[in-house]
Amino acid sequence: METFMIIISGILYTIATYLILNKNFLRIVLGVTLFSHATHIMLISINGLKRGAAPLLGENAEAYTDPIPQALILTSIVISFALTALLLVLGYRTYIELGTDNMKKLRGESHE
Amino acid sequence: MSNLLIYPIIIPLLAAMVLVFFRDRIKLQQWISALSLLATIGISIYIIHYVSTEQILVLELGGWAAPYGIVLVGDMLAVILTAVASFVTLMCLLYGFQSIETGHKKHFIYPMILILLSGVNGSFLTGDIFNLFVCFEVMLIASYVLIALGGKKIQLRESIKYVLINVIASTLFVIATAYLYAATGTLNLAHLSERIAETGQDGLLTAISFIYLTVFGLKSGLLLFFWLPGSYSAPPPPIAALFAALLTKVGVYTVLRTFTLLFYHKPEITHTIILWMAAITMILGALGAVSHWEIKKILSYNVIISVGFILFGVAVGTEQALSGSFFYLIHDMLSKALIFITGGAIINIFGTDKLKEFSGLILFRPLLGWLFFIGVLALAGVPPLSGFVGKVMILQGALSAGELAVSIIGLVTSLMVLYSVLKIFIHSFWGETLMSEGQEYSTGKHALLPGTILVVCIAAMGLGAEWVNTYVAQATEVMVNPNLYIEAVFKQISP
Amino acid sequence: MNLKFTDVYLQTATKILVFIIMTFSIYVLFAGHHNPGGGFIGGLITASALVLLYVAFDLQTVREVIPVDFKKLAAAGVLIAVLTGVGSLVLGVPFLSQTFNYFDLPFLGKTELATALIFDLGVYMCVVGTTLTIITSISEDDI
Amino acid sequence: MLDKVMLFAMFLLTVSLLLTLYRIIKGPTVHDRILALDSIGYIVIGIVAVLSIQLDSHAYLETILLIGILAFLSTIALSRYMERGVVIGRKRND
Amino acid sequence: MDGSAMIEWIVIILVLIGTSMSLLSSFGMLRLPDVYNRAHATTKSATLGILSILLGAFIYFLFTHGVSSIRLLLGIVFVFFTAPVAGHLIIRSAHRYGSPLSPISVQDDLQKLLDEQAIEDDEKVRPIEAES
Amino acid sequence: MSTLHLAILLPFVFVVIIPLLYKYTRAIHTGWIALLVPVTLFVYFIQFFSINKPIEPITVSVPWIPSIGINFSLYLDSLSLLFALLITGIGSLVVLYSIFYLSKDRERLNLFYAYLMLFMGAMLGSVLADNLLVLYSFWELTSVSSFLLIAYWYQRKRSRYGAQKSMYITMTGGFSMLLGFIILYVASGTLSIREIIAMGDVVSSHPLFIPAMFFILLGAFTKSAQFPFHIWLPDAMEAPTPISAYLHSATMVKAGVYLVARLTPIFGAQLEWSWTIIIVGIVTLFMGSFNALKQYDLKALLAFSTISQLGLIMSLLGIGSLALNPNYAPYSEYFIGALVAGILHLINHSVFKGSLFMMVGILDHETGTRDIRKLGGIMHLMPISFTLTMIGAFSMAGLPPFGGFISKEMFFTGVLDLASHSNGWAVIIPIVAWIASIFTFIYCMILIFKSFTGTYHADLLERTPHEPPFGMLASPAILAILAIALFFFPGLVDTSILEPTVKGMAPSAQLFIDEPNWHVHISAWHGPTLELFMTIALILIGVFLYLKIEKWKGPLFELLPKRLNLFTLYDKALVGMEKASTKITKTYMTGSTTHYLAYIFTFFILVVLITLFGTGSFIFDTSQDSPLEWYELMLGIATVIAAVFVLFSTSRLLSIISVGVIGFTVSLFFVIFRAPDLALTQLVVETISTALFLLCFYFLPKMKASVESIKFKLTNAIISICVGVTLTLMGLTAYGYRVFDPIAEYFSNSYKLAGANNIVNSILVDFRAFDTMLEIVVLFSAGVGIYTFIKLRYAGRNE
Amino acid sequence: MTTQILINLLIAITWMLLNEEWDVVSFGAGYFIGFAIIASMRRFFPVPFYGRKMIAVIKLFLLFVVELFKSSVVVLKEVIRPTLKIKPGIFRSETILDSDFEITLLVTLLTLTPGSVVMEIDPKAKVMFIHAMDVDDFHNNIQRTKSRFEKAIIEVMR
Ligand code: NA
Ligand code: NA
Repeated sequence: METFMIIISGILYTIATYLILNKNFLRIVLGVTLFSHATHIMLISINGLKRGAAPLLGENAEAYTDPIPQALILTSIVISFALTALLLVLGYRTYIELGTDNMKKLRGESHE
Repeated sequence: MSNLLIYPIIIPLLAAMVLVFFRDRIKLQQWISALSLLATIGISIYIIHYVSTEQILVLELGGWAAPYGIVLVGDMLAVILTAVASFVTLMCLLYGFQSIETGHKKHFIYPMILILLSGVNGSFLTGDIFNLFVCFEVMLIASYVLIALGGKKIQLRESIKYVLINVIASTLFVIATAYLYAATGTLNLAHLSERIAETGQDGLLTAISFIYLTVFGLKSGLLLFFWLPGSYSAPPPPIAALFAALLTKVGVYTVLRTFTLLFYHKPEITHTIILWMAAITMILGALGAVSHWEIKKILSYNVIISVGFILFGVAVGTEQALSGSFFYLIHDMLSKALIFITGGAIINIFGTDKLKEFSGLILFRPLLGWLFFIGVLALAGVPPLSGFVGKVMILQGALSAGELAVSIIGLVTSLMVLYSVLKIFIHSFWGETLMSEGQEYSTGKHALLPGTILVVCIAAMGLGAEWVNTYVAQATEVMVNPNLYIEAVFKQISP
Repeated sequence: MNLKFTDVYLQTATKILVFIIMTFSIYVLFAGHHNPGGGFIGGLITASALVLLYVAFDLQTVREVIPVDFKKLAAAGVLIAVLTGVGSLVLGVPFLSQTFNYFDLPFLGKTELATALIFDLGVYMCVVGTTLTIITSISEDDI
Repeated sequence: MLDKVMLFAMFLLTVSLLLTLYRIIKGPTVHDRILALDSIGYIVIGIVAVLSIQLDSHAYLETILLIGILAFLSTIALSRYMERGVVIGRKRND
Repeated sequence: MDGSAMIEWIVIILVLIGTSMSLLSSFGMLRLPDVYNRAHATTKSATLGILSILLGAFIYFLFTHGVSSIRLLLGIVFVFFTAPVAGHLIIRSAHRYGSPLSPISVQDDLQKLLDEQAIEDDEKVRPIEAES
Repeated sequence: MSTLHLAILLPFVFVVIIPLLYKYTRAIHTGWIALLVPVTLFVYFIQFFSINKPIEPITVSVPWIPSIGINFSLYLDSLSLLFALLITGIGSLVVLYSIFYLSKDRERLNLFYAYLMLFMGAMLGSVLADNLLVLYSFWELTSVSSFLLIAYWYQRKRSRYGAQKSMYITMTGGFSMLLGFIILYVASGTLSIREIIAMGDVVSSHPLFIPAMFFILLGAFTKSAQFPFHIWLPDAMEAPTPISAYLHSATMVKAGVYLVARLTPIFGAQLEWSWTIIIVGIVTLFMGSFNALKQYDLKALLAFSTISQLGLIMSLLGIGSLALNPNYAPYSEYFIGALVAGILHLINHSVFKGSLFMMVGILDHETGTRDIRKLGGIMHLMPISFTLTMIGAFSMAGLPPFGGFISKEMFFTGVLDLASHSNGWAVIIPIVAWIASIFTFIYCMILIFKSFTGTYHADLLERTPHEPPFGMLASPAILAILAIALFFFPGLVDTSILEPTVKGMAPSAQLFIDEPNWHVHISAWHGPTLELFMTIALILIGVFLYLKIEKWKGPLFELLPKRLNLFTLYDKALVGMEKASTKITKTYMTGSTTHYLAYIFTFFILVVLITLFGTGSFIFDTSQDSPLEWYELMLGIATVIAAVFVLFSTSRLLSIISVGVIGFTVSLFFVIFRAPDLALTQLVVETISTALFLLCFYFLPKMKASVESIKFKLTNAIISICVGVTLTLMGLTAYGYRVFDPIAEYFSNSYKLAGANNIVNSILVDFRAFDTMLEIVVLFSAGVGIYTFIKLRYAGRNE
Repeated sequence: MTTQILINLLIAITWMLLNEEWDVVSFGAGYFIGFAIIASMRRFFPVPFYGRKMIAVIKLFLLFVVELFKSSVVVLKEVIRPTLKIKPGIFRSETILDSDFEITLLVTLLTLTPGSVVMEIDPKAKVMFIHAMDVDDFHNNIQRTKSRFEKAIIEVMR
């Protein structure tokens, strides 16, 4: 399953990158969200899946899956959330002030 | 004793949180933030003293020993940078007391500045790669807020790019850490160093190091600096000064740290790439600096050039060159603060940063003029200011290693630095005085105190370079001998 | 005949549901040490409950019912979390050292009390405060 | 036996999920999609419940209630958005 | 048949009923002509299908692990209460938004009323032009 | 700290004192205070001078940055003493002169004298330093202080222009020189000039030795205004005249000469060194004298003459350095002679050029113009001035009985010797030198006679000229006397200065090995030599050409191509550099995030993929995979389908919902992966994110089907696929790479260690609580940030 | 009535304290005992015994379950049938209930019952609009079901 999941996350990366390279702000932010989803899947997959019970000692299993990736992903999820929220509101404000969400139009007078 | 290390991180943090409760009491906010910074500086200096006379400080957070918990490691490199960062923040803050608008002050600008510093200090001190990511995020999120604060069109336009690019960089950081953990099974820098050394840093690890290089290159402006000029021109001058002095330097520090502590086994691949990245960075930065006629843009490109120069020393990687890079890094933090603060004051005074629209300021702001001029000289590396010593040290290292071509690039770009910054001096301070005192948008006098202090520091650092070098040498010692770091973390006393 | 359709169904149901969700969130907060959960999730669930209120009612009504400055709540959360660490400084142990012990309490029996819970409470407050700051700020914006 | 039935149940639920997903993609109206999304929430609850039985772990039971909460929240947020133009409204003077 | 096997059977039956219900309502989602009719299908899949599965899970954990999962019980209650609210809100919103009834519909008293009655503007705000 | 150190420090002390005292001493001319410095120093340095015997070299050192080899070490020998005397001596005269030249009421004298003291100190430091980097430090300081001096009248555009030009060009040289010095340090391990000299071959065998030599020469040439770097000097004439007199006679421009002289023992044996200097010197000589003819501004004329004279000195030093070359050992005597001539002419030039600048300043002061077309016929109004000017000009023209005559004769000797003892083509050098001397003669005549004789145009002058006050004449008069004295008593300097200097410059010359007791002997009369005939011919032709000048000058300069003008070339180069920089910068700094991200991704893909495959590290190993259930497979496919849907959807709502669906499937995966905490968190976060998307969504415009070009899409597609592939391959490799056990085992004791059954939670709140602490700071900051973004708006919306 | 429930809870907790057992079973036992005590002493309270309401609630619940199954069969038959023969529509219906809570309960039950979803409510005019899957079903069954629910709810609430 690990290999499968790594490939899934690779596909997500591809799609996310394509979205990120878009001109439309919303697509970009969606791409960023997908990018971090892919990262979380990658992080947990390459460190071995289902190698034991959930890391809850009450489960009385012989082995537990590695809790470290889970802890890292948790932190990362929360941070991604904070960043996505900030980015979204920034895009929203930009749209209101500058009237566009097209990154092409946000170039500024390149090289003033 | 080791708890000392936490103070540079939590003093600003606690102060920031307290400030949230005093939103409308600006004077009180200023007092609290200045005092907390003073305390941070004081403690940092004490830590430097301790580390220099005793040993590398290691704090096992939560009492969990490495590699299981997170450790803070205060080697000379980290603790000096902590002190300088706190000091520079104080300078920018002093400058900002008058020049920042009341609206900003009521909208959490001080807490954000303090949080930024907390993240910066955390990044310097942490001994854990994932914690480094988190510290980065603390620093970055504060910078996102600061850069967009005020919501001017240019700010929004630039900050959206800044945030976007950095968010992607942050994700890459997580990816790299994912791979690294999968490959080594640990997150602790010292432990990583040991394990990487055990494998001799094979291909996968080198490839991972390049993901880190991409991330840190982005943060520091090494080659991947495209976001920087726009972003640094957007926020109000005190914030721009803070960014210029601190943010990219954290990126530089991480390159320095990771490529001396973790990925130092294949310099023929990694360091060669860094070398040419540095060279291209210097060239492109210099071209950018020369091509502009706005103070903010010129100064922003100067940030890039110096990053290239510092990392040139890192790429050379010899003890001499590393010392030089570290020396230059400190110099650059101080002088960038100086030039951005004084340059910011010019912008404050004229209300614009377009060089062609003003002149003759020296008639009623002579001190500002001279402070800026000294800043110019410091940037260009004119002796006996600190930039000169750093430059010489890097060049000594580089030429000993036979890197003539990039050394020449380094010097040619310092000329272009001179050209670009001198242009600012000449166009703003010299020429016919078109404006009389009292007509300015702002007096610009708030830059004088921090400017003077910084000039004194820069001069003292150049003239007293030998004294500074005793500390720099201690920092370099750890860089060239990672075992010192590892032993400190794992408490093995070396024979 | 003029009819006026209202949200009576949604709002009455919400009043009941919010209590269920709040209870659940507090449970998740404190159960986090041994079961899935903790400050983050607990905080987010509480935030969801409050968002539910906002959606079902409106900004002003909820603000009258819950007159909390969420920014300060978030700051207080961070302060609490950091201060649990500062406690260790006072005791001379490494920063953020957590400790735990078991007590026999009436009604609850053998109960574990851990400083980590206080830390988690800080996390919880920060999460609630932040999430609602974000959501209310955006909702209050008039273009 | 239990294990196999759970796998079968999982199969049925996944088919339901895909059918509902089709509705999300097909639409045709926004409300159809909201409805399908709501449905997906319930199916996922079912999947988690079946999975818990299969994994013989009660570690995921919190998830069930949580999905319920969130699916509900999303649904009413979306519906309100569609009918009022904003998710969180202001007091109306009536 | 001993106790635990019986419990197992009860669980199996409950789960199978639930999943079948769920599948059937998904078919409903597919087949029924408009959003109003489909709403019938979902509210039912939630109540009958999911409640049945959850009940199965509750019984499973109660008897095989001795865990009376209040969380699961709460979940059942919650789903029970929210499903109708959600269904109600979605089609109310659909109607307010102006989603047409399918042609096979025979009657729309509400629309008749609305046509007769002047409705305040703010009830009719169209946030966006119909999409897709 | 020695007296020598204090001597250098003194001017710097006055840099601070003068502005501080300025307020309180407005009653007297600040120049009088400043005058204390050069006079004191001159008195101090003259004590080392004795006519009969050479000075005992003095070495003193104070550590500065010993860790990188920089010590504040000073070395006083005859060469540095000569320069010290020139700096302080002519410095005294210039300050004296300036007291009368500059009005204390109109000028900001505090700045003027502070800059001047700064410059003087820097100059002294440069010539006394033994440590290369200390020398460099002072060297740069001369550039900086001359920049300030030239731009003294900063309101004037020409002043700023001239100051910048001199700064850029001399700094370019300076940086190049720095590089050379550091190479010397790398090669020798020391920065002490004397120690490097003592090392000999160790240094010269370093592979970068020759490059270092050229780097250093570039420094010397730029400073000494050698072709083609001379172009800064004429524009530097924008400085107040006392400054020009000082900088361009005795000090600044001589620094390059000093450097060449000082480093000759290190590099002199290299032919590259000698010939570079000779050729550059001769070209400079010729070009300078030729261009001087064209000038109407007296100061400009003097500027070109300075260039030309410096070329002459340089070429002599170059010829002289051949004495060190083993191939030329048999002729070393002749080349030593050239060295002597070079040093002697250096002295002469300082004397006559100093006086001439001051005289031009007087003319300017008295008549209000320096344009020779406006001047003329004022000889009888200003007879003393005329006499003093004539002495200076004749000395420069190389006429007896003035010092210039001797050194010019010796110069002819030098070039003739060179021609006869080296390659055949070198014969061209004396010819060029001779022609240049004719030009020199002509411009000297122009200088005197066009301004003092001929018709007097009262209408063109602002005021009626008369002799200046005595104080103003004193300094040029003293120099004029010296110019005569140097003809009659050359012995003043031969034993004391010239001899030890040339011995120091060419210690290994065959001549000194053969004749340890060799002495310099200079006399005004050599008998009827070829040189003398050259001079006579020169005068005859010169007089003839001078008389006919109006006839040939115009047509001659018409002939020359205008485009090759180095001055316009400089301007165009600067403009071109800005334009080219702008163009290059514009090509990639487009302001487009898409572009920037594309660059970043491309870089990332390249370095990572090349490393992964270049080192052959790719691993594909599925042996450790856990089984893949079909429902997991379907879930994965559902995820991908939803993601692909986002890619093609043009509806914002649908895109958002699809991403939400992906978020939920990810949560389900977390359930499958035994990560309940993650599943819970992901679920809520996903929902709230989706809610936020919707909250902000209303205001965003409709998404248009993308109208981008195929090329744009294709590029993006390729980059995206590469990113995906790179990360997948890295993932597979990292997954298949099993060398170390993770540290995870430790945490299964979390109940004992942290009293927690939930390991993930115990990591979050205990083992890695610091992460969590900072993480909530991030969250908090984001919340506050969003609040401020919405609440704090720029007051002037319509910027 | 609230007092009765509180006392009942108190008795349950006391029971647990006495037994030093802290689980659901012990609580259930305690609650049952309390229920019995309160039932036996119901005349001391000024309001009727809350057990009656309990019975009403159970009755309502049973009614709901029965209706749920009856109408489920109807709807599912429609869904499975090869060709759709439904005649849906939105119908006006009036209610006799008036408090918010009562209406909420009614709407919940009606909506949960297959075949009908409540769309709009005007509590003041006591009018609601119901979407039904089949017009005949609405007139034949749903209206009747609604009246039954209304009666059961009034029994519970008042
Ligand atoms: Na992330
Ligand atoms: Na200007």
